[in-house]
Amino acid sequence: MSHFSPHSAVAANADFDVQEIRKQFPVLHQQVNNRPLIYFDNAATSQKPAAVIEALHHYYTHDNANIHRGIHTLAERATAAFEATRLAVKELINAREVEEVIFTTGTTDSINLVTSSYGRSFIQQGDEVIISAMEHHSNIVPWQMLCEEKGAILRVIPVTEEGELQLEEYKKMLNERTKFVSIVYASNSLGTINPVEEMIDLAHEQGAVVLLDGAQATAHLDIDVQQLNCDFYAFSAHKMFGPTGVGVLYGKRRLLEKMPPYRGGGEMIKNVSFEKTTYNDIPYKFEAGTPNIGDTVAFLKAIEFIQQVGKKNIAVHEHQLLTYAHEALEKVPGLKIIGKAKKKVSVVSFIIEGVFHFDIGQMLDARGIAIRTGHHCTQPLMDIYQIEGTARASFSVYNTTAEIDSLVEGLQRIVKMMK
Amino acid sequence: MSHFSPHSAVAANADFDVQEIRKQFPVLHQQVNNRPLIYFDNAATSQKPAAVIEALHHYYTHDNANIHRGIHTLAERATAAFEATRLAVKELINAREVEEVIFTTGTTDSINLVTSSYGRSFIQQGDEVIISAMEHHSNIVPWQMLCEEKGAILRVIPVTEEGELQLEEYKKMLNERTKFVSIVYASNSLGTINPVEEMIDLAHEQGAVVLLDGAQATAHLDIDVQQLNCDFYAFSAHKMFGPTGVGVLYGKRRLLEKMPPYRGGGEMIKNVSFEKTTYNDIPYKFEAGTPNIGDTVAFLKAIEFIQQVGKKNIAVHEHQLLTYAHEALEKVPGLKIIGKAKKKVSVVSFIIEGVFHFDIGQMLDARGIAIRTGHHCTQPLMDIYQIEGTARASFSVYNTTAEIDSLVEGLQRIVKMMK
Amino acid sequence: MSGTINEIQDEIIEEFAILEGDAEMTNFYIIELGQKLPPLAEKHKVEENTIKGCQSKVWLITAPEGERMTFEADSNSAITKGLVSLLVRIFDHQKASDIVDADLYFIDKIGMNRFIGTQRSNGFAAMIKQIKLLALVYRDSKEIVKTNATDK
Amino acid sequence: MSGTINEIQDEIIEEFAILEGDAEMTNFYIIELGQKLPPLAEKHKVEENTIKGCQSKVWLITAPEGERMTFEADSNSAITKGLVSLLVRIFDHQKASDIVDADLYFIDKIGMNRFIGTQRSNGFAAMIKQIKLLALVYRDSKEIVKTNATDK
Ligand SMILES: Cc1ncc(COP(=O)(O)O)c(C=O)c1O
Ligand SMILES: Cc1ncc(COP(=O)(O)O)c(C=O)c1O
Repeated sequence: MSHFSPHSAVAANADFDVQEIRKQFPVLHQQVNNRPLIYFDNAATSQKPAAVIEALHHYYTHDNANIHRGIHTLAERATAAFEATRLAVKELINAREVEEVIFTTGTTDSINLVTSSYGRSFIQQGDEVIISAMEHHSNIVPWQMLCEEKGAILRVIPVTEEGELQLEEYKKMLNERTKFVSIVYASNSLGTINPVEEMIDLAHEQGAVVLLDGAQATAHLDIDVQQLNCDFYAFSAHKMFGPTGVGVLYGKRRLLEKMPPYRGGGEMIKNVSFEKTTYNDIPYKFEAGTPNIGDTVAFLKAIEFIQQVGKKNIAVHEHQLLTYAHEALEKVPGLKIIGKAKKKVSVVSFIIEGVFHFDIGQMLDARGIAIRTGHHCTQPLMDIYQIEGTARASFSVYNTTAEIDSLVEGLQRIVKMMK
Repeated sequence: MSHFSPHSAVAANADFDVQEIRKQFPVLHQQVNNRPLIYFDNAATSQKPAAVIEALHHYYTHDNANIHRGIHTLAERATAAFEATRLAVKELINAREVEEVIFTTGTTDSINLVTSSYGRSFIQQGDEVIISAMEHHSNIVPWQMLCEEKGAILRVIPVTEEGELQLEEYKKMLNERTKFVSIVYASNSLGTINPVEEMIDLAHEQGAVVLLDGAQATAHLDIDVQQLNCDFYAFSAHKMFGPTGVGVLYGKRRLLEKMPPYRGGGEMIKNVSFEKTTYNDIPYKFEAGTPNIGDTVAFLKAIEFIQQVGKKNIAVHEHQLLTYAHEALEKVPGLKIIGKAKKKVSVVSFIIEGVFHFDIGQMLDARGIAIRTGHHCTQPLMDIYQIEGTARASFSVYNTTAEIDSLVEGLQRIVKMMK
Repeated sequence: MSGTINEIQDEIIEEFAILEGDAEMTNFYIIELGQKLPPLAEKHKVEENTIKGCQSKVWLITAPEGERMTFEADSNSAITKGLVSLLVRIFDHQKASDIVDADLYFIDKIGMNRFIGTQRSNGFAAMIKQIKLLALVYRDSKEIVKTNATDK
Repeated sequence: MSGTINEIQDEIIEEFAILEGDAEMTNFYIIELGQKLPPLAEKHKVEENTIKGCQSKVWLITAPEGERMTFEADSNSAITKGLVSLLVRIFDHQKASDIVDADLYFIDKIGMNRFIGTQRSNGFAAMIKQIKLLALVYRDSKEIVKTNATDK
């Protein structure tokens, strides 16, 4: 279970020191508009610990080489480092086999791999695909493109006013034509943690294949793909303390093996001739061309960072921030929190009556506070709430309640100013 | 013209100091197997100047944020830095407009973008696509996949014994069914610089669209896409002193605008709703999801490095290395150079009678010399020469003739040992 | 009307100088300026009066006044309203030809882009473009009238 | 036959120790070992005698010798030939059951992977696997024979 009771929270938090954590993040120690930076845009991208930055530096000053086919020492080192990250990912998400871990360029790329390769091969006219109304565009548009091409039908699980999926509707939607269910594990706009285990079981009963969009989940929750029993799991390194340009698609071997390749090129082949080209084994079949070696190597340090701090400590600290923020924000006159699911990751979206969301962002930036404003790539969700966008503060392990106080103070000034 | 006569060579080389250049590449200053590293695997990936490595470091310690939709200061800085690289690329290759520069993850990805988006939309059953026998797998397999899907015909320009394209055969192949010509500008296995201007004109006469695979050309030749008049131009940052994980697809606006998107997700949309999704303008239409921000920002320093050294100085120095290597290597008993085109980039492939290519690589590595051995992702070309692979030394601006002497010495020892 | 385009620009530059580049004060000041701008009647807040290319909604209407033009504007964003209020202040009651030729140096002088960011700067540029376009059309239509008058 | 599997391994470890971890000398020594291995007759260099998973071509043939087995091998790569010659040296004329149970500690002891790299190490592992597989099949077939013998 990914949810922590207040009791275990206290226990796990004893050895956790947020100030020590902050020291590991060089970017935090700067002034923005003459005030200390407060970075609350973690759902967009997290900051990187020094170990990750140093790993990049070390890679390019010591080991840089193209991988897999090289015989020389640098190529050996680079290959070993690259594959070490694959192993670490396998362990982080508890995949059964290391070959089930495919490196992509991000969650978006991972989902497109599935729609292009699995989708175009196994989803036919009249088949149904289920997503939800709280999906990120990256888990909407690829399915729209696929369904349009194939004449398949895209069905959308509605959300409640609190920002939870309407499970009864989902159950009604599922039928023997349901071939795929693609669902966000934790919503980037609302923070909602969806009851994915139950949803996966229900989908499997109908023989449907399930992908989880883990972009917002992987840095915050304990992920066990075997326990979840999802068929695919997609996420981005840059949202979990790693560099930009690296993502992962986990897939069950059985599915990956029967899927055609995604992109063609170097690495993904066994033999090329103009008469007959044969493809490589997984995971390489899906990794055409020179991969993002440097960043993948450095990503290992992000995973190690998470493991060192401990998933539990992270979850507890972020849960405290979330609870604190919810309470504090509700005191701001005219402020309304969008997304009040019972289980949430540390994301708070809100609107303030009569204040344009973009203005909130700009005025907070003037106080050194970085939040995100807009539709957060979830326009259909905004349409449901009949709003154009929200202001969103999303917290990470290095944020503090004092920073939340500053946020609230800033918002209070804005509200006063706007009257 | 990309070829330099010996005369201009001397003139341009006056202010060029290879030792000064070497100082900028930290990776070179290390021992491998107790000897100074000699890095001759530049065609696989180049090393990175300190400025690029520092730029990565600076980005992640000061500016890291997700781009384009952010309002806060870090997002502003990251966006500006990211787009500054786009502008620099535009200038480097002399594109007409900055919107014609699309960021991808590498040459392989760029070519797949074209086959997936342009190819799947505009190439039909019975249409013909021309590539050459010296293409990299990345410019073969995507076309094979496309032609198989569409029932189109893939035609292959043969090469001569010297490693040049048989232009007469190319001319005979061109006809009104030719819809696409996709050709490597400079071969990674042979070094051959192909007469692409003439080939492009011939293709255009038949109304065909032309892509140039510039993976091996962009760091070494003066690139002017308007003068070349190619329709697409693909290359990778990592082969031109930039980080791994970044590539470019240049395309003419007219073509890019009529192409459907490649991947679906964030960034590439204008509006998303379950009823109707509209796509963004170029280049964003083709850049779904969070891009590789950090590496793209650092890539700017690689372009600046090239500009500071000067394309002409680079070409002259590398040409000297190439000439020197050709002469020196031919003295090694039993050594045969594969690829003796009149115009070459600084790549020398060779085989030694009775010595397995892989053994050459391993024994040179024991002397700290990094070369690549194998088929270099050009298996069909190896088949033509009826070899399994070659040993390949590829030179960059930081290599020296003294290093080539060491290579030759190493090879001579191997030959002696093997007798 | 309180002066030429450049006189008003200079006024604005002076006013902003007092804020000493403080981001928050500058934002608040821009909002205050917007609050002083009379709101647009609801009937004018329609698609055809919208300026494309802004994050927020901006409506702008214009009316002729001999050689001169009047402007009214509004926005659903307080900051954008402040920004467009600066343009109304500068261009309202000016000659169409002066508007067309105007060089808006105040933007760089007060370092506007630094306070409002790229997206808003693009929006601001779109507003200026729209005003200049309206002025160009108006000026040219006037010139045609003039030319016609001479013809007779 | 010059000893048990472990005695030969210990010999090899001693020989390599003299090379003091010098990469070049080690490579040359491996090649020399290969040069001493008698070449395989051309007729044996066929697909079915090939070991899968190596960069270069490696052919291996085996023959029974009572409870023991003999091995011959060759390669188109001088280094690979040297590597496989080590295995021939260790396993030739050994009992099938000893081959199956053998723990090849010499590989780690001499730091083989460091000299030959991952790709070759994988190839080397493939050779060992193939030899052990052959030995397993042979041992089990012997056991069946034995069992059958007892049955009678
Ligand atoms: C000629 C050529 N084309 C394409 C590629 C593929 O480039 P990348 O692996 O960066 O996608 C290469 C790289 O080896 C190349 O040399
Ligand atoms: C829930 C969710 N899915 C998918 C994505 C897309 O991730 P990326 O942009 O790294 O491809 C995001 C990132 O914003 C997200 O929050």
